[in-house]
Amino acid sequence: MVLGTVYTGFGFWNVYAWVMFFALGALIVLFLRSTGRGDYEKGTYQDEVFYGGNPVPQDGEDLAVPASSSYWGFTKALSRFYDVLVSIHTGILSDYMGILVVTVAVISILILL
Amino acid sequence: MINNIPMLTVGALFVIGLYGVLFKRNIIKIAIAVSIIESSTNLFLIVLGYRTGGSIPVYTLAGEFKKMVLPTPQALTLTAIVIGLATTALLLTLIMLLYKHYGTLDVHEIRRLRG
Amino acid sequence: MRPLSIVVRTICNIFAWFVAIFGAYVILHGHLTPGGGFQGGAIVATFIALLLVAHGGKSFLGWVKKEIFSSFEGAGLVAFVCVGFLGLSTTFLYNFLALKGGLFGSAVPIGPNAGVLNSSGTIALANIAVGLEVVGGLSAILIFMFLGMRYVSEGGKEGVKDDK
Amino acid sequence: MSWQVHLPALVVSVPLLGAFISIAMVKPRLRNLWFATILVATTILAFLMWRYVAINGTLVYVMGGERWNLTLPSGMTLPIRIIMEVDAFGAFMALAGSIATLASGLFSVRFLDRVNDGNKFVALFFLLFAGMLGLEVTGDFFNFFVFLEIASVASFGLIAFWRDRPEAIEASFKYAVLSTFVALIFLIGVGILYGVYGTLNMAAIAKNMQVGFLEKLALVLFIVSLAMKSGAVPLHMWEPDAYGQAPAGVSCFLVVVGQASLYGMFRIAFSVYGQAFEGSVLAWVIIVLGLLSMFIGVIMAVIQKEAKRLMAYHCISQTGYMLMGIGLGLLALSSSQAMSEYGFTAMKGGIFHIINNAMYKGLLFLTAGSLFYATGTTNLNKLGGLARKMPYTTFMFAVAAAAIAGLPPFNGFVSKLLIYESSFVVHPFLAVVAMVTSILTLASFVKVFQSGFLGPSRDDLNNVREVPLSMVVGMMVLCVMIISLSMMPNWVLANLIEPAARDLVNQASYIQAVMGSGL
Amino acid sequence: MKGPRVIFLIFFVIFVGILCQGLYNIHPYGEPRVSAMDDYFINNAQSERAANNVVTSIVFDYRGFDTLGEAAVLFTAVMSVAALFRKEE
Repeated sequence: MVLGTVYTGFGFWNVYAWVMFFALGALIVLFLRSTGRGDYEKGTYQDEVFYGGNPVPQDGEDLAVPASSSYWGFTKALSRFYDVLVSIHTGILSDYMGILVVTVAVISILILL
Repeated sequence: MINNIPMLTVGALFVIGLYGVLFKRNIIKIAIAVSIIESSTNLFLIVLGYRTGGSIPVYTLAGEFKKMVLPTPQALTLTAIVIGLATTALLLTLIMLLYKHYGTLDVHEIRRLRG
Repeated sequence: MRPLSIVVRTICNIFAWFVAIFGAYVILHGHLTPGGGFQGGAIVATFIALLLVAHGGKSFLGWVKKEIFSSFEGAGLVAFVCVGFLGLSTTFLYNFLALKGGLFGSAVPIGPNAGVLNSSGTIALANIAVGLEVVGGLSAILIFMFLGMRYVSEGGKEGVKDDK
Repeated sequence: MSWQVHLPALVVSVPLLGAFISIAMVKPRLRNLWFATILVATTILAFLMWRYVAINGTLVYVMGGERWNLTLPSGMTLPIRIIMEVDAFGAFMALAGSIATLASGLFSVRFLDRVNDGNKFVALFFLLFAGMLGLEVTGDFFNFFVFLEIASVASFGLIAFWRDRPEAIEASFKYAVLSTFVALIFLIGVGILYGVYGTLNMAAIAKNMQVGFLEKLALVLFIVSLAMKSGAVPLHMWEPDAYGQAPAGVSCFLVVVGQASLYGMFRIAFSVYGQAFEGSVLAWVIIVLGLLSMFIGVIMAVIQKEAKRLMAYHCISQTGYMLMGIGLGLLALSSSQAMSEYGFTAMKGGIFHIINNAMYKGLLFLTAGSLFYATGTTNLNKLGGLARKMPYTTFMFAVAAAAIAGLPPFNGFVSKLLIYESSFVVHPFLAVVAMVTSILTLASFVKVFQSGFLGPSRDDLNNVREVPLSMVVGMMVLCVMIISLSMMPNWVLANLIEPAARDLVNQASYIQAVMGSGL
Repeated sequence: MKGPRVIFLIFFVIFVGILCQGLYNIHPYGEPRVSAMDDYFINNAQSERAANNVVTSIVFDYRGFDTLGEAAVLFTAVMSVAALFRKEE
């Protein structure tokens, strides 16, 4: 299997091994699916959504988790870090120019000295 | 020191321009400050090519001359001037549209995109 | 932009043409005297700007369509690129006319001289092409900014329309 | 002498010609045909140039000279004309860039029907294309500046193309002021080098280079200006604004334009300064810029809720990988042992990442664009359940997201693996940051996929349909490229990446190509 | 917002100081270090290209490609202005 093998200098990696791995996974999935129950029918009570016993809302908007709520815990835990980071992106052009000038100055001090 | 006055002018223009870009709040003044930096850059290129006592590098009816100033920086400056003109025109256009949309020229209030 | 007073308009009608002619001179003598396509083009564009300021945009655009300036610009640039492509038997932008006799092909005396108009090959051609382009381009910028002034002043509210 | 020696000139002048003529196209059908023709022609020219360079070695081209390879006129030790110099790295960048441009152009064809003045869009698009290619083929400092300005000015116009949206104008204005200033300090750097060496050619300056105060000052100005143009972190603020507000096809294009600036930075660091620059400060500056870009870019991306803005932040973090990979190569430049140990691998990873990023980041922007085309918004809070309605877009998005997150069968994994393993040798911390970045990338794209495509369908999106065929074709180009890059990584590494890395490291051959063949 | 301004001012002074030091170091005004390329232009523009005006011969011949790019920049600006002030849709 020379084709698809990449030597990184420390080891190697083959893409077709992964492809075969995924193909194997797909086969297993198909096998599991084929062992499913035969009396399943679409359009009956069997494919109704179970919403904790409550009536299911008509519009999907009420069901979905909005994107701004994703990773809520993550952002909450890092909120101090995030506050600093977001406050740097002020949206004011003068601040961006100032950061540019600071960067030039810092890099020139590093390289010139 | 007195011989270096053109160089000092370059530095002074650059300082004025950069100060304007950093600390002025009116966006038209910022555009003007960018133009001033442009002028300082152009002057810098011209100053690089000067030879003491040189004449302009054109032979038509040149008369007596000993040496000519370096022509390449002049050509570069011509190019840089036109480029500066193009960017200035575009900046002013954008400022017109910003004024239409935001109703202000204060750079601290034009900050809808942040975070 | 409203037209200015009759004094300004009359004086402008007489003297603006000198500006245009001087600009054309600077373009055509670009390879002999200080100046060239850009500078001459900018001078001719001043002529357009004078007319635009003195007579106001409405009557000026009644005389000349703005598409003319765009086509000037495009024609100049295409001419410049074509000068480049014509030299392609040697290299791109090769000066294939200089010192060959014929159009712009004369030699010049070495050293200070009075200048030969029919010299310097594609330099003169490119000067003319760039001159055309700059005339068209700067005038087009002026006219578009003039038209844009109306667009800017009539709106004033934000987010007029969201064109997908 | 075959006609192919003229390719460096043609590859720039054909899109320029296309731009100049496109304003005369009155009929929309004719204009679309012209648009597609010039795009395809330029891509073919870029491909031919890459092939010529791969076969014949570095290609130099003297603009307007008596012969195409007469770099030094008789009796001169300095080149006097503008010289285009294309080595394998430049040709590779031009090829990658023009493939991404082709896709975004095909995607934009239908977009043109919705605007009033499509001709101007076409002209600006071609000018941006010419500017990008010019950056990658030129061997002259001032010419580099000119093309930088063409690319910048064209991108100001394209970013603000939806002029009725205040945010688009704002983004364009901020980018315009920053990038004009940065171009001016680049010009000051060029002036300094001209004042010292009396020439503007990169190879000639590299040959005579003796690093002193002035050269270091010029280097700082170059590095900072090009880092800003490519969006490295302390200077990245304009990038989410601009990429988020530009039309989608243009965002895809701006990615490769940013990479062209990155190319200029590496060209200056390796070929002009190279081994004349003692010490490893420069390399560490580039590596630290890369680290900051990677981490801060991705950490800001996680909390975004606008799809294109999120992708723009990812673009910053992917730039960090390239900066780090090639910075590691620069770190190893002076010792051949370090180079063979980790430097060359890191450079291969960095360069491979350039083409990967052009493909999958372009594809992501295009899918965001088709979401916008179909639904009128890219705000993730207002989307949901689109997988059934837009199956092609969903498939493309899944492929691109998997590739950018570095999931194993895809190409993103290969370049990241090369970078991980080589950076681990230098310091484990670098590799750890790279891996954390990769994980957070996956996390944020899972978020986009979940809230954009999965979930129950919404009532207000019931009328959404799949985007038109030409848009799907544009996305398909990049998708096929991603899959083929994934399926034959060793061919790509051997034929595209390794020659590019070798030519980038080999400063002597870069100088030799210009300064050696004089009479 | 007082803090950032002061920091910017300090680094602004540092940057400008370094830049002025560089400008001062290049060469004394009026005496360029190297002028081989420019002397070539001055000596050969008339005999090679029959151009009396050396600057124009550089702008349009020796560095003609820059000029093409520069004309393209002007064209780009015109196109951008035209696209921004296009007719209402």
